Amino acid sequence: MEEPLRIIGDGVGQPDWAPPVELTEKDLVAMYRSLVILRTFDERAVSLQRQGRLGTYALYWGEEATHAGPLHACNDSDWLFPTYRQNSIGVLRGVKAATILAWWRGYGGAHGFYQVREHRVAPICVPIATHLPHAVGLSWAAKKRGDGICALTWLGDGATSEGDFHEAMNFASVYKTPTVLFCVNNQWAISTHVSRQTATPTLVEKCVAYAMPGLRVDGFDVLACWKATKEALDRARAGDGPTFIEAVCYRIGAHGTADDPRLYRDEAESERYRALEPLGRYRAYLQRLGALDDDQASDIHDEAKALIAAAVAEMEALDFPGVEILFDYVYASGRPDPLTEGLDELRSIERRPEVKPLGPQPGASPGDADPLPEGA
Amino acid sequence: MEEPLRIIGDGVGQPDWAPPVELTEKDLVAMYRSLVILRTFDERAVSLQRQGRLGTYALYWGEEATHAGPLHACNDSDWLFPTYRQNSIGVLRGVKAATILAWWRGYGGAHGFYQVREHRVAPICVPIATHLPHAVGLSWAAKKRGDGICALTWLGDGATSEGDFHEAMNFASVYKTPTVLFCVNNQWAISTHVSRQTATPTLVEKCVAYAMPGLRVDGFDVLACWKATKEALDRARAGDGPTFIEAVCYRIGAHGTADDPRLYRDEAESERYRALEPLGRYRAYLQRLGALDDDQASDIHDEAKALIAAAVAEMEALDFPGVEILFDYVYASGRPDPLTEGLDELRSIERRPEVKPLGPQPGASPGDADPLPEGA
Amino acid sequence: MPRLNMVEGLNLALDQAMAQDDRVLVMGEDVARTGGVFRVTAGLLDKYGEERVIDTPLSEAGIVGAAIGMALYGLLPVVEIQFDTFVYPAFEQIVVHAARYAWRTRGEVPASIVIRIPFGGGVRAPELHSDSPEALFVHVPGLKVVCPTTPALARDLLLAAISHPDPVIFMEPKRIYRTGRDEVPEKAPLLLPEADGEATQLLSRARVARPGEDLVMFSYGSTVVSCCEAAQKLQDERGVSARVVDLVSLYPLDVESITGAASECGRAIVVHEAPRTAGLGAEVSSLIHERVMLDLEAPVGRVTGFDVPFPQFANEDDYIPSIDRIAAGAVKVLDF
Amino acid sequence: MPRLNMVEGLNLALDQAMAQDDRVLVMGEDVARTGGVFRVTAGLLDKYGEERVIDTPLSEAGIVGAAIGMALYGLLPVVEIQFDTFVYPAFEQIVVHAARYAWRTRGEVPASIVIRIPFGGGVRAPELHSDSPEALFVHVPGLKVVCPTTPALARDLLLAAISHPDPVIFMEPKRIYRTGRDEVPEKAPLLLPEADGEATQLLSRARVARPGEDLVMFSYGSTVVSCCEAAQKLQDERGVSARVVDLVSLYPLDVESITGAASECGRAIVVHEAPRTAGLGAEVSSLIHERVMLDLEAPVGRVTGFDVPFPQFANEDDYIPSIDRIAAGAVKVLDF
Ligand SMILES: Cc1ncc(C[n+]2csc(CCOP(=O)(O)OP(=O)(O)O)c2C)c(N)n1
Ligand SMILES: Cc1ncc(C[n+]2csc(CCOP(=O)(O)OP(=O)(O)O)c2C)c(N)n1
Ligand SMILES: [Mg+2]
Ligand SMILES: [Mg+2]
Repeated sequence: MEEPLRIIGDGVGQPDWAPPVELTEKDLVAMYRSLVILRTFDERAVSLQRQGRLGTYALYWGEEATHAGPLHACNDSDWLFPTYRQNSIGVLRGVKAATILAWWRGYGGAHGFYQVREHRVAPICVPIATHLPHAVGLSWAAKKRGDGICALTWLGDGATSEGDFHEAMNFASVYKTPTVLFCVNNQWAISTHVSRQTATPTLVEKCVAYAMPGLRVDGFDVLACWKATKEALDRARAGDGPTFIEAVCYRIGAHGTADDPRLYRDEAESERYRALEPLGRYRAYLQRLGALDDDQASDIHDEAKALIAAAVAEMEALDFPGVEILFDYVYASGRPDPLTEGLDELRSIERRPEVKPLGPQPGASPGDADPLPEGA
Repeated sequence: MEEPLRIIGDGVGQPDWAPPVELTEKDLVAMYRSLVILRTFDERAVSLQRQGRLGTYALYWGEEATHAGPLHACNDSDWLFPTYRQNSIGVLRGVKAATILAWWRGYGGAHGFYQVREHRVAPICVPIATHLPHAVGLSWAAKKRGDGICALTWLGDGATSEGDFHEAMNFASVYKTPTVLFCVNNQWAISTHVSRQTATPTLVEKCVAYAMPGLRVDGFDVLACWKATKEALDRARAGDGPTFIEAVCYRIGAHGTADDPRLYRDEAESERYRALEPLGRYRAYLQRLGALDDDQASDIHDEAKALIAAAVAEMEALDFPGVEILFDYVYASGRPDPLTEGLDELRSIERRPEVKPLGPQPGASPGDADPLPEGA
Repeated sequence: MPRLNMVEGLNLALDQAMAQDDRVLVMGEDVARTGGVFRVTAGLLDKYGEERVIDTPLSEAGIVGAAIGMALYGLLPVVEIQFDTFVYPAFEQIVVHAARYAWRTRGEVPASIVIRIPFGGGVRAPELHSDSPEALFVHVPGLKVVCPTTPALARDLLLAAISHPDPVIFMEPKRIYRTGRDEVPEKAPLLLPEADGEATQLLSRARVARPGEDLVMFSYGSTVVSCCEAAQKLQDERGVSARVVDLVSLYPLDVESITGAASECGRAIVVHEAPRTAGLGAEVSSLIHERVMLDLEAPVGRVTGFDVPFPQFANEDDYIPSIDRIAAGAVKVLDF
Repeated sequence: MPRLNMVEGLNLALDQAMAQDDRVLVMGEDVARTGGVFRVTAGLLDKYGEERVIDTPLSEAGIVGAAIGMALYGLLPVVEIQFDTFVYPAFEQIVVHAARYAWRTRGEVPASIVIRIPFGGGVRAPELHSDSPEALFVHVPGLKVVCPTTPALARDLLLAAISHPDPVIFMEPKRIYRTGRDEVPEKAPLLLPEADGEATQLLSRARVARPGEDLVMFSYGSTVVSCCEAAQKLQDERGVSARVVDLVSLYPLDVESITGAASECGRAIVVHEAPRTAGLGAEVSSLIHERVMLDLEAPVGRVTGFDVPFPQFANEDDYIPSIDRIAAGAVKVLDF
């Protein structure tokens, strides 16, 4: 098995490679900023969840490079198709962080869902692999229109086992759609290790079945993720069709806040991977390059903290959604009678006090008092 | 693209190779007999359909080698999972030809369905690719039991696009189940050419995605089909897991009796393939080998004709199924109340005369008077 | 005015929609080169080309999923499922994604797709080519479900469905694809794309297929024809005047028309080909009892398919509600 | 006798079945090493090993399809779907194959599998973890559908489902997975594998969850608990004696118990969490009106989920029939 593409060394044994020539120093710092925003969001969300202010949350600590790298390789007009794991990717496209936090708080409607066309970010997809055909369809439509717009979609290692993955890959390759399928191989699908998911040693070799080009990169390396995606997008925009990218990393955290990985894996292993996490590694690299000084870095961190703090405040200031939220937007053409009748029925009932968006309490693990599911 | 494995030459340019050493002359003749039975069944079914004595029928003229070759490589205790295209494969396992004809006549129950465990032949599967997980599951169960039993399943080129194909391939390779997936690439899925089905030049390369061994053979060559399947079964029985086989041929006939291929392809091409059809080619080969003389051959043909003629008579003698057939066997545990009530309701109504199992009339093509579908 | 059968009416709708709006495209298994196994899309490839009339791989989830993505980009895909039962591989895409895209995007992006499904028995087809899955879609929030019964209605409804912003499950009763001809005014009733309100109206109204006052039969699809014949039989044999109401819109139901007709007639049956339990008949029956029970002379009856797999075709006439069964069901209600 | 909650009751059933019959195996996403996201299969891997307790790839159609194949070979797989909505990728395998295997093999080989589906809301879960798809399975011929409401019943029903030859959709109301404890007699009520008749009985009978005579509430799953509380409220506030009937078996319905209770009480409502239109409530309501309308003092009412996607969880208590809504629905029927 070939080593995955890597650009950022570890400052010890592994060498650094020069950043891709297309990237200016400003770009490099912008990418750092993205990583910091993502990290800050994630850590804050976990702590909000622990405090019972969000429901179950799917953390992505350690996978930020697989979010920010590909995103920075995109044009602003390209579309993104995230899963629950890339839940806050929209923030880097101008979606309010408060909206995404509100989604995890269990809010719907305009509180918890964002405008997708405005940001070219599809809704967060919960059912595994089922958004992949959408990304293919959208980019196929863009190709038909000759708009030069691509779709970038994420999927997990587990997602490669679903039928929808296969059908999406096949459509993309048959119609040479401008699609990038970015697979974050974090080696776990909840408790199932990738070695029990597939018989192939790598995931990238799956693209042979579709005569689709594939790339394999270090998923802890934001520049490697950037570079592979850029190459894929260039090819897509040139009319040469889709690319599958496997970004090899490790799910350092739990699957979600209700998951207890000690049940199924040796946490010493995840500790070892913790050292490879992309933010610190990229920061050290930028510092070795002389592209980021401490002041700049701390400004970025402060800015991110402020951004997320404001978002939390904004989320907490949101009115608790009224009962109308159940019936709004179900049909774009207006409420059919059964919905109007339902709303009337609901309005005639005295409403119980606001529901606390309870997730499991601090440190809680699934037990008698806690019927909370693990899945995201 | 490598040439598919071929054993039988064309008596002109392409050389003959010796038959596989494991096969005795008796085996070779037995295989001829199978081809003849299949061909006889198929031709008779088409003519019955033309006479309005069967419904729409999915002919397989020219694909007999892909049925008989793999079958002869199996042990009698191995399981077969056919599609509508291999509809009469059960006949070679002792299923009454009358039962299969009755299925096409629209009869259910004991008239039209056979005993699957007795013959180790799964029911004819109509929805594409959906039987593949069954074959994997059955052979996986056999492996768990240590019974040394394998499953052989057929699929078409079109079937490789379905999600169930992918999920079955993945399960088979992850659990190393003793399964042979025999793909008949007849280059057409109704009107869709295989080049619009997949971006890969061959289908066999799909198995790379599952780290599964693959073989590619001439689908008009019964010995090549036999040999590949034998190799696959030997590997499966040795505990080395599944194999995917692509048998390259051509759908010489229409998709089904209601299909008109002139709408979508140049029939001159199919005429060219007609020369390669497996029965005549194998017969010539056996004769070049001196393994079959004319008398033997004509005995075999006579026997097959008699067999099928008897089957037709048997089918036509079947009682037209009573209304009970609707409610029988739906539940193995007996009829729940709604079924009993339904039967009572139906019994209280005077029954209309026997329904003629009409297919399109001789030479009919879909038109105003004929709402018959094309699909099998 | 041309006299068209339903297949031709549908074909005309597609042709008119594609001519009027280049966002409309047609996609499915064998829809381009053959024009579909039922020829509903015949001729479109030649007129509109491969980019808009697409023979897809054999992959229902891929087809519907790709259509959703196209709709997200602003196209208006009309998808063909080859036969009823083959919609199931796409079930997840339909009920989890198509049905929820508007909701999940706070109304910004409904999945504006039309999924055409030739359904039901009566054409002597092999196993799994004769199912009636409509109730499954009716039960799933976020979808519109309609079913035409005449060529003219088929043309108009399909145009409306394409114009309509919400995803529409378009059930086509294949048994009557070619059995009758209508005069279909060439002028399309709706101009894409600004006719949403009108389309919504058209997509939500029942129609009276036969007038009458002693009893009403509610149905949809090919059994509407059988109901009309059963009504004639009741007229001839018992002097009973039976009304037939064609539901047309299966979700939402035209509740006012339904309860109005039930009240006026005082006796009602619901007829459909799908299995009885938890079918649409149960919904129509409950609605009537809930709202106008006091106007009824008898409980609403149901004449439906049975709770069994659609039989092998030799017995399909035993399964599909026959004129005699419908009439018997009506008599039971009349004699209550 | 151990006092168990429903999760433990289910776990005990699996343990007893696996101990008694080595054809039984458990398979699904994350069922082995973690014991499933709800821990229903906890401990089984250690006891029965990897060959019988299987963490599968993320592949619902593959799981159900493979289980069907195993059943064809003679094993008895119990499959877990991780959450309600994730059953849809397997929908085709369930409705086209599991449901029809007996029929298609003239009764020789029913697909003897159990598909366990934790379903419904109330646990503050993200989108698509709270659906109630049971009516879809009820409408499809060839399946049995059951839903336990107490730990003891959960244990007994699951054993019966495993013993039963037909495919069983086993709906587990996750909201009450851990809310109550029952004494569960250690002795299993059924001995595999020769108890078919008994299993069939157990799988087809409703039970009275609370006695009463002025009105009856029919429900299943977690809303049975809410119905009992609503009944108490009606007792306290209006002196009304309301009976609660837990349907338990969703297909087939225990029609005799249902119509009997409706006749005795003269007033009835049906309560469920799934959307209203074409839900089970419609079926129960129609059955009652069809058969015993003359015994009714008022039309049967329905208190159900709405025809909308299950909401984001902050609003789930608005969606799930609350005690107040149930009581209000009952009052409407009482005051008719
Ligand atoms: C169709 C479907 N089945 C099951 C689930 C439950 N589930 C949520 S996340 C998950 C594991 C996903 O693993 P992977 O694809 O590797 O992504 P990761 O969580 O590692 O990002 C599962 C099984 C789901 N969301 N959708
Ligand atoms: C799930 C499903 N979708 C569609 C169909 C309709 N259909 C019947 S045969 C066929 C083409 C199959 O092509 P292929 O797999 O190449 O097999 P072949 O007919 O060539 O043997 C189609 C689309 C079906 N039977 N099942
Ligand atoms: Mg993963
Ligand atoms: Mg083919």
